[in-house]
Amino acid sequence: MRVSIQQKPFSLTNELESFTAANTAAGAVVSFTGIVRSEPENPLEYMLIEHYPGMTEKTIIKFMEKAAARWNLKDYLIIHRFGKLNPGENIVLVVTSSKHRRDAFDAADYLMDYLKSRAPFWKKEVSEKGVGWVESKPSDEIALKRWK
Amino acid sequence: MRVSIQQKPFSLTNELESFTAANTAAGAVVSFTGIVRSEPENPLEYMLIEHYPGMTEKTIIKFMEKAAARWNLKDYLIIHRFGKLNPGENIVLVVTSSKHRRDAFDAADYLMDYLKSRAPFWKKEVSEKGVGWVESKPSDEIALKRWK
Amino acid sequence: MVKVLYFSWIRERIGHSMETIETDAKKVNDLIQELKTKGDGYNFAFSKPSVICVAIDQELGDMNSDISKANEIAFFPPMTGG
Amino acid sequence: MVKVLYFSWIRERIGHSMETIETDAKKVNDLIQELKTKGDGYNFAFSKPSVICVAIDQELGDMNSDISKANEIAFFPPMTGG
Repeated sequence: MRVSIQQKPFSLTNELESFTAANTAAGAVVSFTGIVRSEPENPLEYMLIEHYPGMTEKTIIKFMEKAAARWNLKDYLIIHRFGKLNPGENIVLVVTSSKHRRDAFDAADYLMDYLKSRAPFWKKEVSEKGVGWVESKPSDEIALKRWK
Repeated sequence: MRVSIQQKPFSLTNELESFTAANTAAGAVVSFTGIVRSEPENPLEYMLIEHYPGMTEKTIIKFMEKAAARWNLKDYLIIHRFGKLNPGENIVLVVTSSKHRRDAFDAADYLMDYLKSRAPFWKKEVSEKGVGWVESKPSDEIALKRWK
Repeated sequence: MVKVLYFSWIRERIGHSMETIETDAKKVNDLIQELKTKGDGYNFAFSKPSVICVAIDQELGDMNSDISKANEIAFFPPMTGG
Repeated sequence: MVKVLYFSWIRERIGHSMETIETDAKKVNDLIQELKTKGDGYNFAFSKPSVICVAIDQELGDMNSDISKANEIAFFPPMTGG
């Protein structure tokens, strides 16, 4: 049950290795990894992620507590990076484990929806065409409604 | 885009490592791992998984094609084991990658629902209390209805 | 001549996993009735038709599926993969 | 005395990320009106209230939230994490 808001890169496989080593009794493990994308039509140089220290951790712990109250989870892990990230680097990792696959899937899905639009992170993209803040998408607000 | 029906154990982290190395352009990677559980109230000695060689591969490839037609996927991987498995060993791995998280989540979820009740595998549990075939659950049939 | 396969507890009740039989059955259900005359194990295996699944040439079918051109028919309980 | 934080393009338009101000504003909206008098950067930053989010002591609030007991108020555009 770990939350890490960090600047330094993380390895999906190392994180999953320690997670699964600590979760031998779970029947189902779901992981979501978000990666910095670069579109061929507008190659990204890098991404800058700003966040609100203090509120970020608080908010994420609140989502986790809600997830733990709603689903039967054995364990969960959230890592979210900030700072400068290059294309191909991992931004976010959510891992959930449960006795049953439905709980593990839904909790990971829920946590990602909340991280997307309710955790205080802001992404800025730097590409050849210019510099711009990523705009929030209406589809992300619609996604949140599924959990009401 | 790989399907492997195999007797030998696999490492979640090794599989994910090669998968993500080949998928640097995807924004979202979802993995599901199913693990042999042992309940404290009835400790499992081992599990035996029987399958229908030929039909298994054919069926899984059909699900994958359906998933690829329905969602915008960059890549996917399915590993399912058969034979004798000890508690804590991995049974199944589904990994999907996409530009967007919704597609990756839904495709992995869909593939797992189909593997559970439409791929020709049968599980037998051997515990101190006896030997028994795992029964299919009505909840798994209900889960399938979500994808109609 | 058709190849008939059995899996899981159907295989265990019948006592073997595969056989080749001569049949004029047109539908899955006809074949099951024929098989049931072959002995107690078969009778026991097919005693609850509602829990019997069938694949014809490796495609899922049902009790009314046509088997007159089938090469391979498999009987098994509901699948429990994943 | 209240600490006011700015993030993302709101921070960029205002030109700094934090300041401590003296205010009698009771509601978030009153504070925004006050801030808008502080210069062009502020005016530009708060020109579209519909895209401004606010947190009072690190909890999400809205334009009508009470800030009379707040220690820390943060303004930012919709979040884009994950």
